[in-house]
Amino acid sequence: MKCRMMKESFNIEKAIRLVSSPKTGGIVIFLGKVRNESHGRNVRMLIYEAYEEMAVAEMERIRKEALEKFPIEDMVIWHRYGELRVGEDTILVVASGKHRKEAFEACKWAVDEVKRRVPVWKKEVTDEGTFWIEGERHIKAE
Amino acid sequence: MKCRMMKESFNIEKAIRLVSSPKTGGIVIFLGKVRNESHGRNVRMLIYEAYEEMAVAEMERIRKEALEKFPIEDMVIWHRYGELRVGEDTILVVASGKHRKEAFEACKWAVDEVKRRVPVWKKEVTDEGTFWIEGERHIKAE
Amino acid sequence: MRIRVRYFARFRSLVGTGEEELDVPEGITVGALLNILKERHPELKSEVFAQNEDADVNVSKNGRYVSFDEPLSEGDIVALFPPVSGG
Amino acid sequence: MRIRVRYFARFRSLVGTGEEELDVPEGITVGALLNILKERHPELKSEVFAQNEDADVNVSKNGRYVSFDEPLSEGDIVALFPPVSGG
Repeated sequence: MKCRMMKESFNIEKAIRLVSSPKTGGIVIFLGKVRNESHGRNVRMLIYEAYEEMAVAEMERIRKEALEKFPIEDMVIWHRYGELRVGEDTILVVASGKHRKEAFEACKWAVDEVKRRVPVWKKEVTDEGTFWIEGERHIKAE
Repeated sequence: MKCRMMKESFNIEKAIRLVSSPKTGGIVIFLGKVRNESHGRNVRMLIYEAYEEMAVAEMERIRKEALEKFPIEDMVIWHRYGELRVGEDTILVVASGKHRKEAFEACKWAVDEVKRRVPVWKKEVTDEGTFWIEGERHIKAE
Repeated sequence: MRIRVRYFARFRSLVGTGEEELDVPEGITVGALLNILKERHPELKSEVFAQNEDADVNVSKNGRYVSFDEPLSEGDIVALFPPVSGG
Repeated sequence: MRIRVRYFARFRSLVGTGEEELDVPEGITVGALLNILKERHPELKSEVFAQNEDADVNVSKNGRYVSFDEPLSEGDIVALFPPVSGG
């Protein structure tokens, strides 16, 4: 499955195999992680909520658009949800191409699109309370 | 070891651990592979020769320059040598950062620098004979 | 006609439910539905429901983003949610 | 003084060895050494030893790229190799 929402951690080697063929010369991977700091607050954990069916459909649309827009060979887009601790993986985008240029461009573009379009929301559990992240805004959650 | 010339295949999970800290928000990875075609020729195998001591030293210089040039956290540069078949990994560059932008830029920059500076040479074994690759030139080998 | 409305993330907390069914006039648009929902859930009134950069609502129909002038049909699933923050 | 010269890739095949030791005048530059090596190994004569985009030689001293006016010292290791093609 090349586009997935999942609770379990990523098997990156498996994602690489999914996009590799004998024609592949370069693979670019973006791996997002939960970091311990956000806007000056000490982060303990992220809770990702998703509109799962739509999220998968939107990732599939992004993958399809990437394959049309860039001369790449293949792409994997995986996103995790649920409770994720500092250091855990959150998102994985893998783009394979004959050459590296297009793989870099497609990977970067797809990560941006996922962050802009895929219905997933982050709640940051910090030392100063819990905040919903909505685009650039942070809103205190009860 | 963050800069290495090696015969064995890459352990990508290990490379990721080497650059990860609780501050890490994004990791960008470039993985090069032997592909089955080069300038219209059907490639059977690549033979990489290296000036090993200098190659490692040059990779260390590239890593140090990347850490100065980009606000990234860490970088791994590994390169394989010896006989590599179609589909096998050749080069791995991993850049970690708080944010993805700098990780993408640093990874791309470092791959370009490795290809320009690190003393490693590729001999392509194709259906039409064996060729030394020197920058953009292909020279038939005996 | 009958449609389903789903709420996600902070909107789900605000409204107090993740899903409800509603009877709405035949051929109603997404924009008109939003007005009905604001009446039904006063806690949504302070949210900026607009189609511009300042908007803090996204609307999808059957799993696809739609604009406010999108007409609805029997059985459609409409979802309301804040700007996304995946990745 | 005595120095070591190493050859890599196609240059190693051309010269027929990967390494040799040479007695050279005290304080000789890399450029002067290259002329000596061209005399010693006529098979290198058709190679363009220059410091520009068309050059097909790289020179390192003790594992670092150097220019043709770099002076050499006793025990230095000079390597000659074609444009690289890693990655």
